[in-house]
Amino acid sequence: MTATIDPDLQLRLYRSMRSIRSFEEKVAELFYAGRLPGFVHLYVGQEAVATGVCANLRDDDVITSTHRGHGHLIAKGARLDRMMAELYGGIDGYCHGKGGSMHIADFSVGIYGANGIVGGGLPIAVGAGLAARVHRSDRVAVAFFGDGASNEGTFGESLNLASIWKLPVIFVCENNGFTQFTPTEQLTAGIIAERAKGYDVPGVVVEADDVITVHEAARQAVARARSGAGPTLIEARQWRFRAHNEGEEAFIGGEWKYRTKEALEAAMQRDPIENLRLQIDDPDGVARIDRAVAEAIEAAVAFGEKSPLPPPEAALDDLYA
Amino acid sequence: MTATIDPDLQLRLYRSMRSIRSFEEKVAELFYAGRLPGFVHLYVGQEAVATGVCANLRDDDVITSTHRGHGHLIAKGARLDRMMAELYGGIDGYCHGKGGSMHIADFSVGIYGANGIVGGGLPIAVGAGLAARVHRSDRVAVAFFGDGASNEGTFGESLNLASIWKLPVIFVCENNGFTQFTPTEQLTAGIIAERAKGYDVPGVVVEADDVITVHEAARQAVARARSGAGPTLIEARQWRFRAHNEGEEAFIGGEWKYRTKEALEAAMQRDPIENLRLQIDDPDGVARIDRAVAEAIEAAVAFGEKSPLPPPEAALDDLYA
Amino acid sequence: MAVITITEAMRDAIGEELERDPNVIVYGEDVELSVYGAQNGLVERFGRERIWNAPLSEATFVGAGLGAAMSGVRPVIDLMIGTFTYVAMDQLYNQAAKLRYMSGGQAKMPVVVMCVCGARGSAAAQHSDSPYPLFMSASGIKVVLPSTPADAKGLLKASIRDDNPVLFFEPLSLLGEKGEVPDEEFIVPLGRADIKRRGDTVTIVGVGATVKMALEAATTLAAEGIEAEVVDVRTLRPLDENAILESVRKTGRLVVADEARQPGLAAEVSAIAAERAFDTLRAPVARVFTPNVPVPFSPPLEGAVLPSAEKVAAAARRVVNGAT
Amino acid sequence: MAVITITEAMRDAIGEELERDPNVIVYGEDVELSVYGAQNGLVERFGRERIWNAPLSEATFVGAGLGAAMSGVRPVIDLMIGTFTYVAMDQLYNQAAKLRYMSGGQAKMPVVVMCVCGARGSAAAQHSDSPYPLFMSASGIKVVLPSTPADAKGLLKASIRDDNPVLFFEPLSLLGEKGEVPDEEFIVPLGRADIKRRGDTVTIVGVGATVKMALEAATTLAAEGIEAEVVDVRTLRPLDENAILESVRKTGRLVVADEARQPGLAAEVSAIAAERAFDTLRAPVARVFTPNVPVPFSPPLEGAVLPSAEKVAAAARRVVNGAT
Ligand SMILES: Cc1ncc(C[n+]2csc(CCOP(=O)(O)OP(=O)(O)O)c2C)c(N)n1
Ligand SMILES: Cc1ncc(C[n+]2csc(CCOP(=O)(O)OP(=O)(O)O)c2C)c(N)n1
Ligand SMILES: [Mg+2]
Ligand SMILES: [Mg+2]
Repeated sequence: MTATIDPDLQLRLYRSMRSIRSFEEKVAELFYAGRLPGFVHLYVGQEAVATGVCANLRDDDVITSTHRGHGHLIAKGARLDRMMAELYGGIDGYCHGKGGSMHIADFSVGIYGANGIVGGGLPIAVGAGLAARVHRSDRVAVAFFGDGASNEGTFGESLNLASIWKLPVIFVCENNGFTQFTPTEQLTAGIIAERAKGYDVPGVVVEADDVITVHEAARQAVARARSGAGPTLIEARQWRFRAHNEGEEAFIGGEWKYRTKEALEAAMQRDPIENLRLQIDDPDGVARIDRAVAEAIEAAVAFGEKSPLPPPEAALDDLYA
Repeated sequence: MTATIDPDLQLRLYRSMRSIRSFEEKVAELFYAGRLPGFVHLYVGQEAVATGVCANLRDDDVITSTHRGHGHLIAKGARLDRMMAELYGGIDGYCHGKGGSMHIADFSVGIYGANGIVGGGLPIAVGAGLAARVHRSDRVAVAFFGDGASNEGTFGESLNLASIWKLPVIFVCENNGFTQFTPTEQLTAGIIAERAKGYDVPGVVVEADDVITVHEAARQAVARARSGAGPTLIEARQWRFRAHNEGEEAFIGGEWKYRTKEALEAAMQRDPIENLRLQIDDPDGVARIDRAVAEAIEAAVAFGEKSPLPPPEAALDDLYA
Repeated sequence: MAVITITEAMRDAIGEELERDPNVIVYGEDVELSVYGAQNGLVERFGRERIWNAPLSEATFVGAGLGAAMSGVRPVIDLMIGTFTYVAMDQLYNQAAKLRYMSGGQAKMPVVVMCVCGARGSAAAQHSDSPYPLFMSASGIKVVLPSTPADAKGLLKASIRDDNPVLFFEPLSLLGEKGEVPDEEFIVPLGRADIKRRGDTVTIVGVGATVKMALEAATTLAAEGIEAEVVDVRTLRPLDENAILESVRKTGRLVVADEARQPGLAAEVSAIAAERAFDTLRAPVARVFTPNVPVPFSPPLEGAVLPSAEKVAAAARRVVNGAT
Repeated sequence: MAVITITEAMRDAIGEELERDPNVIVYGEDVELSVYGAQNGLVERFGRERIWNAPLSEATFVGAGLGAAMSGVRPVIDLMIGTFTYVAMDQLYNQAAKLRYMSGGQAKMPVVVMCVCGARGSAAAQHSDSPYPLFMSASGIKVVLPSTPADAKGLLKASIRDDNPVLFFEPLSLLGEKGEVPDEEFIVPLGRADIKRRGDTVTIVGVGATVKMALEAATTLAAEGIEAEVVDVRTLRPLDENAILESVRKTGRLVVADEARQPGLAAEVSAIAAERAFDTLRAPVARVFTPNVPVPFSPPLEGAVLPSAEKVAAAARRVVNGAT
């Protein structure tokens, strides 16, 4: 399959995944150094999903994200420096410090926000799809959500609404093997992708250690949506490599309480970034990207570090338009 | 098929359906005579569903019902007189006048109530199923709900929860062709019964003009549930013969706004009571039931008519146990 | 001026805004036939690309309203009955009310969610609440409840043009009330109370159904020499605290009449007065509200729990004449 | 007496009740590992037939709690975080609170729904609310929020034994606070406030986190000659109005401190005082509460909106010394 892949696309996908991974490794470091307030949920391991999907999107397409949102934002084109400043709670952050990791948004590139409520983003994406229909535009909307979210009521409701109204929505369920601290199969009956059929929506499973596979599935779903044929559900399977939230050990005493080290190590063999790097026939290109990303992360941290915290009176701003 | 049907069962089913139909025809009459406060949603035409299902249940099995609940209650064994008194708002009603048509309950025979919120009863039935598991009892719980409810979030959530916890719950979706004033197919994507598969739950469609068919499908589902094998979804198809709610014309100006007279007349050919009557080889038995039911309805009305309305101060009772 | 009902006034408001702005759309359960009438005839005029019947999935279609609004559409969502807000609660209280603030002011959400509220005609517990108190503490949302046809029209037009989520409650018991509505186009700005009657003995603050009760009570009281000033808050959030305080400071006496269970508008207005008009208060503040039970079905029980003009008048006498 | 945290006290309460009554079961998202700790170690002791990890479907698993409770089980449901009540709102506000009443007293629903509430550590808007005001107007439900380990234990045991739905809030910012807890078995009855400090200059009413602030403020104020009486309401519904009124009538001055947005406990207590203790009130009532914005993320913003001991002390000085 590699033979037919466009090298530019490969590099583009590599850059996106590399940015996400490096950004988050830095976030973890800063979190444990006590530099970041609040909660961070990292996306490490799942980069191929956001990347493969968002590579098919335009700036005027919309995504809704989750508590585990950094990857979706970066893949959709958010700036690392303003993201980082937000994580610091600084006024130069995307939300001027009002949102934090679970609520970062960049409306200028169609990112309607991370969302702290599991299942909360699906209806919002459906609404963006509705707007596209009302405006007779070929914009599409993507809802990213987890396996856990597929058990929330908004999941079935959203599939149904998007299906009967034939809305250009792509539902991307990231089955990362866990719903917080419980293995997915203990909580989630059947096969998530198959739930789509009952709503007359195509459902596909993709193994998300391979970004090209994800990209292709998303390409078809996006094309279908743009053509007016309605929604698609993609179940992308790939374990998360890190904790549910950084610092989860303070809550539950450590990750080996809910998965074994061996199983995790086996899963980490399926690293989408390594997989892609091995397929790319351009070591210089890769090295250039690695350097550029490293520099961008440095710059983002510097930007975040020097962004002032907001003054207390700012707490009352930004409520109403 | 008729040849193998137990004549006693036939008469039992006939009596139940006849009671529901006659009770509700009387309710309609009283409603239009201005004797009944509030809203009534009648079940006329759908009698085979409640009847076929509840004939498989014991008094200690539980059901949850809907805004269109009279049929479920009667089939499960509620008393006509106390039901009627409740519709009048009298103190001898099941709820002492606090509930009315949309909230009648009889806990002594496992009826956890009609419910005014579409989709509201499914979780409650799941909980009754959970209790059966906790108590290691072979009791089962049935959730009755409409096609409209199958688009509410609690539908998917309840199927999932009952499936992973293998709870003895039978989900009975009554697809009566309409969600209030809109044809079902305009609002409901795909086939409702097929939605079960995505939750690893068996889903079956039955044509509910034939009570024997419903009875058999329910028998299997109940047996499965009692044996510990988990839930089943039954989609029972049968148009409702009357208005969404009696008096709907005051709201929307009449039923021909959303369905044609011809289509309704065709649907009414599929009358489950007539169907069964024609199969029963015992005209005396049928006549006896008809008379007994007519007398019971008379008595119920008399009971309701003479039940006093509650005193104002009763409004503050029954809040806490 | 035309004399029309509140329902007709709302229908006119929606129709005018649909005409005026192609981004306005209307959806909800059975809006084509329109259960309570405010969307009556719209599908015939504007077609199914503007008027959509929605499936029963309140959480999702309210949430979709936010997404559509953030994308430049101005959805007017009919939620039919106020108690259905509970099913959509997260999308209202935790999303609509917060997305703009959390995004640092990026989100713009011109969405109206409308529904009837209050009890009438034995609809019983699950259909009879007045849920607006719950939304008074929901931050970035506006909450409206008119009491006259003119206000209904002007406030609904203002709500549709507002760039924030607006929860627009329709007072069920007043839907058929008729009143004069200006012929020319007009707007009633959100956030401003209206003095529906002038008086200087006692202030009666009401909203929706209780405004009418307050006015009836005022007529009775006037015959007894008590001149009540009736303040219709109209918008519960933002609340026009100054108008309320000004009246209370003038009369020195306060009754708050509210069909909702408490804490709600009555508690809030009472607290504001106890904090900021204390020195001018000459008598205890009285509240008239529905006691904390579900609204019962049977007519005598329903009547027992709901506020009425008599109960409002009695409360006013109490604060004017002292406890009896 | 053992000195333990609120979390440990709750864990002991649940453990004891699991021991005592085979009908008690515990479920919720990740209760096996227990995110906030109150269910820690229970699965090891009681096994998976008593302790169940639930899928993310709050509306349904709360509703299932009602169905199980009506069938003789006594579920203790962990909803984890208070804001998740919104997702389950219909089952709480419209079902749990009403089913008994609507059925004319037939339903018996011994179910506890527990969750943390309040803001701490920049969890940001969607995880930081104190949603109890919303449930004060929910009829047939009880609402509890302890402020000490002993109360947490005694109130939680009483909640589990209560035959009504109880919404048990855990004060997030106090979970790690230690305090003495009696060694012998005990219950703290629902519906009774507790005077946490005696004083006669001013009454400070608080709940959960603000009780600690009020006590700290009282210490500061004592040095200034102001003796504050601190009333911990403990149960928001039913509310112990008499205990509050008795204190206010004694001191003649009232501050209500509440981490929630308003209207809520602060508005309700203020309104009760303005209605029933008016003649003894010697100064305006002061409320300390979170202003009506979502709780912001960045630490200085979060600090700006939340109540604090300093804000409570300042309010007390204001009502004692007059406006400044
Ligand atoms: C409605 C709701 N319930 C519970 C939570 C707490 N919570 C946050 S993330 C999470 C697990 C979500 O699992 P999944 O959807 O699989 O996403 P993942 O964390 O695996 O990316 C839970 C339970 C929440 N934020 N919102
Ligand atoms: C959550 C909720 N939304 C809307 C309604 C108003 N309503 C009552 S019955 C009904 C239609 C229900 O359709 P279906 O589930 O098919 O049941 P049917 O009336 O056909 O028996 C609607 C919209 C309600 N009671 N609850
Ligand atoms: Mg997951
Ligand atoms: Mg139907």
